[in-house]
Amino acid sequence: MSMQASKTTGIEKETLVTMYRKMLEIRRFEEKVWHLFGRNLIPGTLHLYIGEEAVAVGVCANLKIDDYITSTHRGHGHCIAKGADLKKTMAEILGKKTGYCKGKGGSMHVADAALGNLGATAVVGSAIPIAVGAALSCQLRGTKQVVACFFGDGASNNGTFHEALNMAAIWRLPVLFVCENNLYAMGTRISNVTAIENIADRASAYGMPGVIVDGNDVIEVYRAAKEAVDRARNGGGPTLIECKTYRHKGHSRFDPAKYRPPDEVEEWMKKDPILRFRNTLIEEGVLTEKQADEIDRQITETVEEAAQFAVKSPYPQPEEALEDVFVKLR
Amino acid sequence: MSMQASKTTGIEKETLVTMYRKMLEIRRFEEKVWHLFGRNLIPGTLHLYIGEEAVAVGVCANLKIDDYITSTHRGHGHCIAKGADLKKTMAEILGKKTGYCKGKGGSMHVADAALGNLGATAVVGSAIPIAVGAALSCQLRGTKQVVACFFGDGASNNGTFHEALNMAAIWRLPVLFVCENNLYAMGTRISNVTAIENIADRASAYGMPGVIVDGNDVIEVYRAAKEAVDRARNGGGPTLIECKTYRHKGHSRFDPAKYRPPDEVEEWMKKDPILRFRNTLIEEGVLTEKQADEIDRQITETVEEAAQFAVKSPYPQPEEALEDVFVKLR
Amino acid sequence: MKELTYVEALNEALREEMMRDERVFLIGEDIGPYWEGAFKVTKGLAKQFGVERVRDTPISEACIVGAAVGAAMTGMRPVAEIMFGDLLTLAMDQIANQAAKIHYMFGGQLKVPLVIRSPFGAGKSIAAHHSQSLEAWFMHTPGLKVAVPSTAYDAKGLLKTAIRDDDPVMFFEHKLCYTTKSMIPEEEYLIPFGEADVKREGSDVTVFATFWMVHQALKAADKLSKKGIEIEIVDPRTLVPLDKETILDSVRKTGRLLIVEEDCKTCGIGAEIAAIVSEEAFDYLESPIKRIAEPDTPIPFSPVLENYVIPNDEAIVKGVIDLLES
Amino acid sequence: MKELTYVEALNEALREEMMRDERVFLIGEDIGPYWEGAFKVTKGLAKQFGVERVRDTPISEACIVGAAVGAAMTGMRPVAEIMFGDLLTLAMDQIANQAAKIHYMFGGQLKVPLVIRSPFGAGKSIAAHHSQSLEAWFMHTPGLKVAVPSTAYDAKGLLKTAIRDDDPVMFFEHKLCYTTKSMIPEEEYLIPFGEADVKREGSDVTVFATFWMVHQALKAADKLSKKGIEIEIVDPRTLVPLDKETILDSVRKTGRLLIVEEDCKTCGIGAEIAAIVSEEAFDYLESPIKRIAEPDTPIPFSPVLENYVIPNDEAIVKGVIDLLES
Ligand SMILES: Cc1ncc(C[n+]2csc(CCOP(=O)(O)OP(=O)(O)O)c2C)c(N)n1
Ligand SMILES: Cc1ncc(C[n+]2csc(CCOP(=O)(O)OP(=O)(O)O)c2C)c(N)n1
Ligand SMILES: [Mg+2]
Ligand SMILES: [Mg+2]
Repeated sequence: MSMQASKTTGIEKETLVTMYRKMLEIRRFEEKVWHLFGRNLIPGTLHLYIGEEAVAVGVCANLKIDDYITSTHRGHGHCIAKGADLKKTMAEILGKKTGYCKGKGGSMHVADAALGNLGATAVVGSAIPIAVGAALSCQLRGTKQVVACFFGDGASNNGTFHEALNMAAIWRLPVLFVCENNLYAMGTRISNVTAIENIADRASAYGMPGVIVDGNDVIEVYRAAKEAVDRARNGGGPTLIECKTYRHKGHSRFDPAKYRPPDEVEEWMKKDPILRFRNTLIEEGVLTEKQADEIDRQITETVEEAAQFAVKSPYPQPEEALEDVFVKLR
Repeated sequence: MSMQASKTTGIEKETLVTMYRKMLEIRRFEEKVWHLFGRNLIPGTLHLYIGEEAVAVGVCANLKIDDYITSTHRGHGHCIAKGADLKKTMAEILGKKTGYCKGKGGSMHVADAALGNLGATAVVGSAIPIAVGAALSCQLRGTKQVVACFFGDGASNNGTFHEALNMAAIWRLPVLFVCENNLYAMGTRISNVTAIENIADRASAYGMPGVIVDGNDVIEVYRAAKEAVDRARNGGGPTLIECKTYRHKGHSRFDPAKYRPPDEVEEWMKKDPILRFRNTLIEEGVLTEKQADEIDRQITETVEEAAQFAVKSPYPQPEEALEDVFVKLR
Repeated sequence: MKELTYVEALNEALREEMMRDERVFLIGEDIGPYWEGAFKVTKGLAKQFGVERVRDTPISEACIVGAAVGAAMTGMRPVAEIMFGDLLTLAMDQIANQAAKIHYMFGGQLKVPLVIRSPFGAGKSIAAHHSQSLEAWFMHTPGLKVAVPSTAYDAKGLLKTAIRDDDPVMFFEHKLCYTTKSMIPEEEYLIPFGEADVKREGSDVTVFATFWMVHQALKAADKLSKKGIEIEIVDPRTLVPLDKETILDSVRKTGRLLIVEEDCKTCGIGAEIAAIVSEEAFDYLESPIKRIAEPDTPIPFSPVLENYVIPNDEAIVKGVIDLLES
Repeated sequence: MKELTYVEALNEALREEMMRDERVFLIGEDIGPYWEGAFKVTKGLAKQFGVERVRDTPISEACIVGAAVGAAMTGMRPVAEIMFGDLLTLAMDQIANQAAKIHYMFGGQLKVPLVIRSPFGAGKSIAAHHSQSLEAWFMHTPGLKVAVPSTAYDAKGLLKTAIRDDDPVMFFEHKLCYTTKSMIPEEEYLIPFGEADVKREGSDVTVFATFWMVHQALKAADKLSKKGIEIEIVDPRTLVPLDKETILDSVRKTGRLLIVEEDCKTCGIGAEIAAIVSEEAFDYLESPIKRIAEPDTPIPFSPVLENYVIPNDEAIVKGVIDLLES
């Protein structure tokens, strides 16, 4: 298959394998989380990233450790793609003291700030201005850092999107606006609440490049992000990248997602980003079947260890609720 | 001048004269207000509409009495264009009991609700969603009313613009978004804070028609608004109309507007919408010089009467401050 | 009579009002046929009344409220849903500057018969962005009425009143109250605004409580009763207008006031109650007024932490005993 | 020593801090070279530090604050200006859900050393959308510090402290205070947060006041003094952290408390002060606590109406006398 054969060309083998590992890490992690939720070990709610792994991974593969990301309520994938430790991520989701946020954040807010993750926000769209500010900071400090801002299709109809994209554009800030268009915001089909078909087309309202990519093809995401990151680092300003993708599960752990037509679901299941990438890697000789299986085995083990760690970790002490309101208590 | 000759074609003479009267009414009114402010008779601040008269008038000439408008801090012109009584308008601006809002609103909030003016808001951009709601109401009630929503260039960078235009578009609501692009928001050149040149181009982000007109040419405004109003009334949905215009004075009564290059000011002064329209009307034989002068004389008199009325009117009683918080005091 | 949950009671109120008055319509995110409200309050309504009157919106909180304001000003009676009270922050200009001020600012020319429904409250481990109780902000915004039903019965009666009110009403609900149940009359009833309900009579200490705290206070009352202490639980039901008289009467009777509130303490609704009582019933107070509230922290995620910050029946029992001993 | 207005003092604070620390930058509408701030607080700063560090923005309040939050989290020390306090409503999510909660929600991993400057207050006949005093909302939002300088001296010292603080600070100014003057030392000074200032000592009644009300109270004090009544004026200077001790000490001394606040009464900052004092100094109170505040109305435009709603020195004189007679 000559088309397939050209897919990975020009991307280093190591990068390809790392991306594959990360995607699988997210997938197995999320499956585990789903399972633990079923066992009542996870408080609150859950928004799984399963099916969308190519987006976070394809983007973050272009980022350095000191580049920033902002994340969302559906943030486990972003967190892991930026390099987070699975143990601390899992522990946070279980509300444990050993979690990244000492149990204060949970699933909707888990983030490793030391790796440039500026946090997962549960207010849809609210991190878009924050990403602009981080990018402004990069520009003002003159570091060549860039910012990748993840948000959903639903977020693109919030006023923050408009204000932020305009501000980033006028100041030519080093930021990628990565819209994860998974076709739904909760039960709402994005086409029912959005006046145009492609969110990327809104880029023209801000005079910035807008790109549409197959968000289930990590190579496509990677290439689009690379171009945007390069442009941003070199002072060329922001880019809006719309990744068309799909969540395999419902919006949250409680949602049976009955509002989605079965054939739509089926079709997208066939486009599973991990399966596709695995096939590509094997077809193009980057990995053998055996190597791919071995990677899966390793990751499953690591995820299992993370789960063990999280389950066994202690809860915070109740009084810790009073800490961290201010940097120093006065 | 054949180009000029064709200008008024197809517009009824009565409409043309009415528009001319309204524009002049606004101009003379504003001049009076400027003068009264100088005499310390007007509390607070003032945002004059002088120079932008063609916009409000060209749009409102297409509206019926039960159509709605929403207005801004620079709202005297909208108020008068929709048919408001000059006396009550002036009295309100002076803080008198006889004013439209019984002295509670003042310059920034003066409005005649009975004429479909849904109020002037001083929070930039905040009336755009309200206009959408009024249009939704028209649609739900199945009346064929339409809504004209006035706002400035500065407002178009606020999140409300984005949310409102999207919502109006998805529901095909009968609303005109009329952007009065006077090139500045206070001292800020719109081009310094906006990523693209024409605000009308943002219409494409909402799949609605976007039109740019010479906002100092009332005929152009009238024609564009007519098309949009017809479309809206017939279920064709919203339109974004950008009127390029200029305020002759500073942003507010206190602003010497030194941030504007003198030659820019000069050039726009030459494009004075009233002078131009007067010339057109005379050239095309709609009015004679004498008739035009007579209109001016009449209006100057009416404005003077309004001023007299306002100056002589009583202030509200202090305790009236406690009224109107709720529809019925409980 | 029939037993309904708070959610069902709200649903019934919406349904009845939509049947009664075709100007009533609902607008909000995921309230339509696909989701029927994040907490299912709008269940079946889109089916019955159509998607024109039960409108799913984009994620545009400011515009949801703004559009509802505009519709309310022009002859409709919108009920807007903001999915979580924490998200009202995105619509504060429309709520506090527009809805609340339009009637006044235009000298009574315009009115805004609008209801904004939104749930407050912690206890579901959904962390800082989904657990706040911000009633106090809205009490501090002249021009808004504020309803805070604690029971299914109150929820239904107050929501119907809210919809018929000519002023903007912030109609707050509580996530943990959603599953509580009341007996609901078959016949129609409305509960007037500004009438507190004494949820339990007693003579020793007045306990002011709203929402979930009413239920905690009722639990505490049982425990205290076994110790021979009888508390009187006053549930204001609406914070604006506030039934000061019922509160003051109770304090005049008991001589002691414990305020139990779920919001964070500083400048919360309890501060106002304490201030009113210390202004107007000072001479009847036999001991200092006491407030039990959440500490001044965001709401943490982990249940261990979250339970620590939310006042409960034990804290109320202790608070009452402290008050009686002081 | 030199005499400066409140505006000049703020300007000097910004200038000094920008010189001291290049991470400090300003962001807001019309703060740059063309307008230099709606109230001229940023006068000359764009000229001195360039438009990179004194950034004019679009009319995008949510994004101004959000961008400042993002910059603060990543090593900068932004000072955002929101032109009128009423417009903070457009940025409440960024303020209350993001800035205020980020340090907590992420378990201390991130910090937000951000200052948001914005003026409150009525008295300029600019009506309901430009005259509010919303301090109470922010006091009720854990994670925010709140500064409320009443004098030029306090303004300068507190703003410098705010900029060096590692937490988000809501730095409120008052439109009528802008033209007031203080003697300002030549040498640098900072005023620590959480230290109230007794603006005038007295033994008969404690008057709690902020902002313009401090000036009204000082006027009232002169008048009362002539009648032989000495009031003690306590200006908290920061509402969060709040110097409860100075307030309580004063009340313990005088036995009487008059709270004077410019915001509307219900759930205002005075409610919290009243609640604290009635909880913690109950036994020292010789008469009920009294609040003088704006009534629960929006701010009207006409000066006749506006003057009626804003508390003034006369009202304070009367309030003090009433208290002493009760
Ligand atoms: C501002 C805001 N509005 C509503 C919600 C409730 N809510 C949580 S997730 C969600 C859907 C978000 O959709 P999208 O942005 O497409 O992200 P996705 O969940 O599809 O990844 C909604 C409406 C919220 N958290 N914040
Ligand atoms: C949301 C908001 N931000 C800022 C202000 C302060 N302000 C009043 S008018 C104005 C400029 C508005 O510019 P534009 O929308 O272009 O209208 P114009 O004054 O030019 O008619 C500003 C910034 C405000 N009133 N509301
Ligand atoms: Mg989505
Ligand atoms: Mg303008």
